Amino acid sequence: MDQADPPGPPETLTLALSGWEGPLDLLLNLARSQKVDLREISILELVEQYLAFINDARTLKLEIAADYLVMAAWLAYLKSGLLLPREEAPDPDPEELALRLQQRLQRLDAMREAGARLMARDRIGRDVFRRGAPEGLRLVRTPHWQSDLFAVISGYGAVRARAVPAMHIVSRRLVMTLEQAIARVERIIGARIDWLALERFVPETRDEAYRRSALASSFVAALELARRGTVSLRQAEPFAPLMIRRA
Amino acid sequence: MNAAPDAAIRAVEATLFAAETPLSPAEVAACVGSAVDVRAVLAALAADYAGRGINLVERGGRWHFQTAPDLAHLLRRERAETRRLSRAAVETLAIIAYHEPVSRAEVEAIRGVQISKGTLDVLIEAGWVRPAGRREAPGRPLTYATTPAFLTDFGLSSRRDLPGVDELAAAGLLDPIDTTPVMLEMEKDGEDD
Amino acid sequence: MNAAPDAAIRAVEATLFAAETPLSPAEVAACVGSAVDVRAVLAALAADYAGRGINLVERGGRWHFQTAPDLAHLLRRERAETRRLSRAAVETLAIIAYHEPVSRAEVEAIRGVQISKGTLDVLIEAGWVRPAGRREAPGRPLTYATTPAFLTDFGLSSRRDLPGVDELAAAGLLDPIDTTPVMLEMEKDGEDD
Repeated sequence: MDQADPPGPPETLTLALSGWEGPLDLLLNLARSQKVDLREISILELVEQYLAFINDARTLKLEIAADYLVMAAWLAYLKSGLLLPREEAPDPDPEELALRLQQRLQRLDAMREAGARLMARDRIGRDVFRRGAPEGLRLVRTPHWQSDLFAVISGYGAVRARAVPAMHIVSRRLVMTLEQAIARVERIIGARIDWLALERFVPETRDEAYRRSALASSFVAALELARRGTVSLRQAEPFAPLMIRRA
Repeated sequence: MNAAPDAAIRAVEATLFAAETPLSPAEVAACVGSAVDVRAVLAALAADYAGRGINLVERGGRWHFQTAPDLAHLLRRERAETRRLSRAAVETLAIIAYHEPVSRAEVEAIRGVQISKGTLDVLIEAGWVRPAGRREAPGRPLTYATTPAFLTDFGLSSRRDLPGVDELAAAGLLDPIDTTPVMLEMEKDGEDD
Repeated sequence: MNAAPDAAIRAVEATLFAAETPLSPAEVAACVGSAVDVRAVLAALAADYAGRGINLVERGGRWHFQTAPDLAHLLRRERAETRRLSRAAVETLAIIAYHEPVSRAEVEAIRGVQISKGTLDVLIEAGWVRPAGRREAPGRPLTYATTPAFLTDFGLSSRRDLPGVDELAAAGLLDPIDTTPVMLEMEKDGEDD
């Protein structure tokens, strides 16, 4: 059974309904009892059968799962709609609903039948058998190794190089120290009274690394001299040129 | 069969006989060489074996030898009966096979009950059903479809071979599935019971 | 084979086909029924399949189908695959070429790392390295040397053509360019596969 039975006291008689896999299953079985093609069943008669079945179950004080009751209510509603004169019928059209119910029953029936026919086919492992001990097909990959002389020579070089103790040499880089920068800023500022941009304190050089070092050191030097009260700093806005003047 | 099969027939025969899984013509060709007209040889071999205790069959584009169905009674005896599928599993398998790709909600709409967790698992574990991508629809539901092993195990050359599939399609019973529950159309009227 | 094998032949054929092990005539009879003259049918079946891609054979009183022996090459196909030597293999080859004959322990001492068993196997399989006798030293270690095929394949007329250490240095091949930490180069077996 797919559907979990509703919880209830163990003695409660749910037996009468437990044979059905939900209301649709019950409806399909009732429809089959009409002994006509499902396309020609009388939906009204089916509704009557279903409601009678549920009523019987109730008089026997059987516990009935909620979805069966919901279906009963819906079928009662459908029945009343079907019995109304056409012009008074509510929306959605009860005839349409009845047709859809009939199609659902047909489809469930068709799939049940199809399942049974599938299971009845000659199945591998049950009715027909594959070879019990196949030899199997194997693909054996035989490697064809490739290398070249350069790989061997440079490989040997790499081995030997690993064996040689490595000596690390730190290359000397031209920098402007903070002391040099302070002295330079003080010297340049000493003779001026106007505002000078920070860049003006950096010596002209083609060495970009040295220029950046000098710029950084001159900036820190300007901060240091400002702290000592030797210079004043001014900047109009973030990222604007930093201006320096003797204090 | 013919008294002296030619080299191509012998090669294809041995290859399919030794294979552990059904083989496509391309896979056979990879073994026997591209000089062989594999499809013609397969047809000739199938004819050779028709009526024998072993048959050569095509399932979903792949070929394998198997015992003749009418001899099942001889062979079944010593083997454990294959696990019986629950009714729910059988119906679910049928719904997937006839409607694939199909979402769980659609299976439930047809059956009128929820699928318990184990039902799809059993079918996937058996190798008959596989997840087949998500549908581009609200909620992007995962869909399911059958596998090549389903065709092989149930002796179907293709899904067109499904019993009664043409009649069902003609009757509109394989049309897209409406997953709106019937009850929702009732609105509030009938609920005071 | 005959066009229409009789029921007994079909039954025995299917039974042997589906069996997971070779069957004795008695075991076959247990499947197909005692009314069948199993030995006669087995002989007839064996004759049916003689010359086909599948043969029915008897081994030690038990019968089974097998693919014809002359078609074994179809079932076990070989495909050559070009593969480059791993760095470990190249270095090992280089050390052997420069220092031959050289033992495995000496190769490891020079490389500074152990070499996996697979590495030497690959070089021997490639035909570039051969065992070159045991050294008369404690433990009598096996030594390795290069083969004539190594010279041919690498375009050398003799080992003297290999550049010396000085020349390597001049070419910049001894510069410590290798930044990979040597310790990380733990070899696994099968690295060269």
